[in-house]
Amino acid sequence: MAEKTVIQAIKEAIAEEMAREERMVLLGEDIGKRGGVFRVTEGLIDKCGEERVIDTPLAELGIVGIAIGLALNGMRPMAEIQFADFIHPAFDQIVSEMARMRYRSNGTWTCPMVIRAPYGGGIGGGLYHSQSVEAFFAHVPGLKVVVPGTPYDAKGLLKSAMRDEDPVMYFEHKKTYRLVKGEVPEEEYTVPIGEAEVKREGTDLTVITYGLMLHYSLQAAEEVAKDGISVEIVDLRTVLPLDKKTILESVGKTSKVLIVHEDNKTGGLGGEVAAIIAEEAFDSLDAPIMRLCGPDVPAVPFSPTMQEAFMPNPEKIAEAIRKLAAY
Amino acid sequence: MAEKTVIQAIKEAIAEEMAREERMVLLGEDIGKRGGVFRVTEGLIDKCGEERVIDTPLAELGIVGIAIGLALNGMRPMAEIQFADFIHPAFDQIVSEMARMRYRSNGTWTCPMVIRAPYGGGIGGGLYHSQSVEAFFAHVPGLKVVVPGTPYDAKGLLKSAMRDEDPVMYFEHKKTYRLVKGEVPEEEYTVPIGEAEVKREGTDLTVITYGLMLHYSLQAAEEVAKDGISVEIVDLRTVLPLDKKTILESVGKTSKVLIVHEDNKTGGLGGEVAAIIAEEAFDSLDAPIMRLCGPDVPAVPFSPTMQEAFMPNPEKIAEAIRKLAAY
Amino acid sequence: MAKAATKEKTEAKKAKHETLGLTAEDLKQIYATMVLSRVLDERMWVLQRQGKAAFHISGMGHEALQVAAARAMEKGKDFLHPYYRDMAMVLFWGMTPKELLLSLLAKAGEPASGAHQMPAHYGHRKLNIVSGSSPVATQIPQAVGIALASKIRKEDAVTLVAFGEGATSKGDFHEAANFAGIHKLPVVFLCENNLYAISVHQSKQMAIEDVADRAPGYGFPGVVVDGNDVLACYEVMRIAVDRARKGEGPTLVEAKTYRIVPHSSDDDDRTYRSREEVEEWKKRDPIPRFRAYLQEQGILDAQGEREIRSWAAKQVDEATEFAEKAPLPDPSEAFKNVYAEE
Amino acid sequence: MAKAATKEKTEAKKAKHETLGLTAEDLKQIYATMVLSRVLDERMWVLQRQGKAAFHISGMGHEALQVAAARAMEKGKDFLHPYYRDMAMVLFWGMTPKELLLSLLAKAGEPASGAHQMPAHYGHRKLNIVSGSSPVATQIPQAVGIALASKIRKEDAVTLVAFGEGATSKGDFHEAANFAGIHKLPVVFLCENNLYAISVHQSKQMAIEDVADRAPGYGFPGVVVDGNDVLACYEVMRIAVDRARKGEGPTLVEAKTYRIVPHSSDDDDRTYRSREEVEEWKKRDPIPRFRAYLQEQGILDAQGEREIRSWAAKQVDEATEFAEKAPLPDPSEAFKNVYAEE
Ligand SMILES: Cc1ncc(C[n+]2csc(CCOP(=O)(O)OP(=O)(O)O)c2C)c(N)n1
Ligand SMILES: Cc1ncc(C[n+]2csc(CCOP(=O)(O)OP(=O)(O)O)c2C)c(N)n1
Ligand SMILES: [Mg+2]
Ligand SMILES: [Mg+2]
Repeated sequence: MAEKTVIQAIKEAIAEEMAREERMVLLGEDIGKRGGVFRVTEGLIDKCGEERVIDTPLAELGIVGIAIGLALNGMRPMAEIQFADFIHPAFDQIVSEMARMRYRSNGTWTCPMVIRAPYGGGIGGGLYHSQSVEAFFAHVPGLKVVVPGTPYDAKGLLKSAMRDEDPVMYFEHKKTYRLVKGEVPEEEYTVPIGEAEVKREGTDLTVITYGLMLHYSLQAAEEVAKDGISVEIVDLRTVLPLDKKTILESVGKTSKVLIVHEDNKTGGLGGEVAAIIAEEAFDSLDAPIMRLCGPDVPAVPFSPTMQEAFMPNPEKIAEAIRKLAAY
Repeated sequence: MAEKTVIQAIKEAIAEEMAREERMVLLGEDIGKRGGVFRVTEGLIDKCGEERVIDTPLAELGIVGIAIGLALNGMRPMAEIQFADFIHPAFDQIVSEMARMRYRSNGTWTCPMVIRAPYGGGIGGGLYHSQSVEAFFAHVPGLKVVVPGTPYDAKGLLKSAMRDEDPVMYFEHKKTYRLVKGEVPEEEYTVPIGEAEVKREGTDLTVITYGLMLHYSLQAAEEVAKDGISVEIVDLRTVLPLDKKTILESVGKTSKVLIVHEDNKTGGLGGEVAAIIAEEAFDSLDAPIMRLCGPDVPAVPFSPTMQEAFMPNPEKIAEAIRKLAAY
Repeated sequence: MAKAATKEKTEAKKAKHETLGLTAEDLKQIYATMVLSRVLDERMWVLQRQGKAAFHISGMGHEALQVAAARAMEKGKDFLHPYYRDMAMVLFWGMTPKELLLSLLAKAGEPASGAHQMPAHYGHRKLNIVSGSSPVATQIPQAVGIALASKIRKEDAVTLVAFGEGATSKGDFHEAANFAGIHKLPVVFLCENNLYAISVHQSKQMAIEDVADRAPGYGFPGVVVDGNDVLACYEVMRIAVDRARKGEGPTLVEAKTYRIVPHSSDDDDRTYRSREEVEEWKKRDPIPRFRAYLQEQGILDAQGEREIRSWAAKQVDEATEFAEKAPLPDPSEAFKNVYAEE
Repeated sequence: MAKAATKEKTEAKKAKHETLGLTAEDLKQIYATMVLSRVLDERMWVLQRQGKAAFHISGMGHEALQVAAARAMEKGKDFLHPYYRDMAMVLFWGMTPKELLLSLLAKAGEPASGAHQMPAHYGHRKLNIVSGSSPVATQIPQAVGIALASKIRKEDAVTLVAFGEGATSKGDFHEAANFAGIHKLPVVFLCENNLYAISVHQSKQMAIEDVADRAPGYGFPGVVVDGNDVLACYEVMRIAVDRARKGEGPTLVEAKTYRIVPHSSDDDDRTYRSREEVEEWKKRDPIPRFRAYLQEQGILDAQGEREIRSWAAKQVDEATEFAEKAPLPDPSEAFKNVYAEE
């Protein structure tokens, strides 16, 4: 096994699937010669041709609408949205069309396709290149929503997404791209959609998280371990559908929960996770369910001082853990 | 005081504000001669002229974008989206632009405006004329989101929305339009945004709800009262910002909570409400926080049998109340 | 020169339909479908007024262009992505009055959506009729994607997407047309311009006379045709479909027509258009107009007309009976088909 | 006839700028702003390469059309809704190098956004420069709304909205242009066509040569102009602004230009365009080109050029020093201005 970055893992997944599945078509802005603004599709246009790696006009609604059409007519499209912040023009095609195609046609027409988008802050992207958008889509039945945190999961989940019979939203945290390294097997594997994973075992409390915050939480857990606090960390990996079993098992074990995400607190994923626990594991709980999230301001500001103020980080997480442990 | 329907109350609010505030401009599809497909703006084009009651092309993105421009240049626009289901094409203008204008310009440019949209099912509208969309917007800092249930609140909140310095999303349940009647004072009044109201006092448990479900919950409460269960009902009225104080006070009093909404359960408002309670009123709780919501299917189906299966109703709510009371 | 003149003369002697390569049988089939659509549509209004159907949205007045368009395509190979007015179009492609009445009455087995959707949200997997939704114009980029798939696989299928002039105000139309132009995709955009988007007159929808004038901005031809003249529609559609099939790219066909009834069973069109205007357009009803042509050409006599009428009536009667008796879907259907069954 | 000929002759003797009503002083101001913008832009690249600025997006190559457009408008009365390349435009309207460098370095007091936004997201309340965002094309419908407000209040302000050719692929452009056409709004659409949307060449963005060809589809004129010819740009902008101010409706002005640097400091343009192409366009750089005209007209000599250069350098140096010393915003600023303070 080799150590790879998240972005390498994603590149490999796409390249391998493009080779394996000739129905696959990529669409997006600058994904051709430019290889994508993050170079995720570098070289693919030469390998697979202009017909399968399509540089689109600047038009996200169109990109998704056309990808839906490709899927309806037997292809396996993967649309890249250059930044998750720019997915909103396609919201209608995603919510009203892609997510409902199977349901609205009573199972006769389907949309097996993937929409990939880099998301997240902490990279100096400012208000419009930092957004977390997963909560919007985790409220849309018919979609699956994947937010991997490690290179292994990034590759395995992207492969699963591309092979899924239903539409999958795949969000990759820009800050993890080159920051996070990990083992990625040479041989073929997939990671199933809909399964969370305990990334660290612990007994005192559970942190439930995903994406970049997985890594910050792991760091915070190491930190508080010095004070004798044993933290279990559940990496959701898929935020729709949520893996209730893994969540509830961990809560059953530790009796205390901190939910950590970067997205704005109010209306974020943490609400749903907390609600599930408060409904289905109430008797196991020994403390309030706590949330540490991005604050309720419109987005991550550009200036480093304000970005710092926005972003959850290992120190803030460690502090929240200590508070919860002391409850 | 006279008995009025919800739709009458809304009509009055708009007509009165149009007379009071000459900067107000209405935009939307069919709102002119046709008076709106629900007749909410009936007669206004004759009274206020074509320049202030603008029949737009079929283009929701444009409607909201243009309304933002009006607001930026000193007007007080109110955009009507014909059905909440059709608000998604405007998602980007709402989330990226309208909601962030104040923040992104450091308070120098602002968007005092209202977007009204009829929402909700149970009216035979099928997949695309029944949707609840409030949860999407309740996750967007910079917006206020209002979902009135009674004629009194509908009028008072709409007036507040029109006078607010920030953008307000105003969702009116189609089924309440003519079904729900209530006292509406002749004299001028407003209902403040951000305040929930206890619509029924009780001691055994709290139902937190809004919109059409307020009425179904009130009916259910009457029903279970016969079995000696005393239900308190909190009508949120505003879903962003949430009125934590009223929520927590009621939970403090009853120690048991059922959250009821029509919107899909997963990722819906109930998650946020449950999370707030599980975080801030944990010690008062005597039972799991329960949710009764629309199921996790893409939308309300058209056929009456399936619509019935989708919609929460007084019977289903009464059953959930009994279950919670027995916990 | 002399030769050309002779040829022209011969052509001139030919009837319009002959120059288009249509036989008397073809015309009768076209006409019969227009009549069937109208009779079925009238029945649907009745069922709605009787309270048996919750909602009806009608194609009355649009039949000529719809059948002409469907006839210009190749069933079984090409794709249709229609909109809610396209009853005559989908009838011609093989959807049956039974299926459409099941849908009207929200009954089990309705092929478009299993009664999840409102009526007139057409769709039929086996017939290559793509599932439609209510949000206007969303089908247009999808149709472009369908055409792109055909092109990538080097198949010569053509995709026809239909929409009202109101739909052309939306970004979906623009982004789709632009992409189709760039890639010269085998798609035909059919705009059924009936002057109104519900109550909004064309003059408040666009500053131009002809939607077709937008096509040059996307690098492909736009054609205006009298949408109530079935043969004229067939002619331009044929050319558009041929162009598409040969890889020469899209065409925007704008068929000028009128809906002679309110927008839907929920509408009252008296608030926004004069009775005179409606009456004026009723005189241009495509069905009597085509009948007159058929009679003139000796293709249809009174007897033939009676036969078609009674055939249509019988089909619609039988279908009504069938659909009325059919069961509503089981409530549990509401919970299926959210995801692929594992 | 004779009279007309005489008039023509007199006009012919006039220099281009004179026929446009511009004085030598006007030209110098225009030129100075172009130079200032270029010098400031170069400084920004340096600061970015030094690691002092996180990001820079440049207007190099676009200066002529931008200053011409700004000059054609009325400061203090009209509205600008620019996009990220429009540094020369906002400079001409009164934003200062200090303000722009505060923004580049994400410092407190930056007037557009208080450093909430990336640099080049212009905005200035007092100057009627509307706050811009990153999502491409969203400003276009907003500008139309601003113009609508002016029209409703019967004010004769004009709104100028600028965007790249890439932005015209989006529905926002279409829906905005359509509405502006219907209501004949006082808005000028300025498309700065630099052939690329990041790496995507125009040929993959549209099937046509000229974006201006879309204007007829919205019922108003579209004009193509050499965007590197400042006087030509001023001329068409003047006409467009006059039309708008007189209530005759919008114009789409397409200025053909080129960015002679990568898309932004994050880009490497060698992956998608040849060095030859870039060099070719550098020869058409609008600044030397305008300088040649000024010299030819005897408006600018070597001394005058030196003065402008040193004035620009001084401004930029002082502003750099000022901005480098300025403090970063207090972290608590992140939590303000979400809603009106009660
Ligand atoms: C996005 C969206 N907005 C609004 C509506 C409501 N609506 C349904 S049909 C219609 C008018 C459509 O007009 P046009 O496209 O001209 O088609 P026509 O009905 O005239 O055939 C409107 C506004 C909708 N279905 N979708
Ligand atoms: C909606 C949206 N999609 C994608 C992007 C990323 N992006 C930023 S600029 C740009 C290209 C814009 O090209 P054009 O409009 O021609 O302007 P230019 O940069 O060439 O001046 C892209 C794709 C964005 N900012 N917004
Ligand atoms: Mg129409
Ligand atoms: Mg460009």
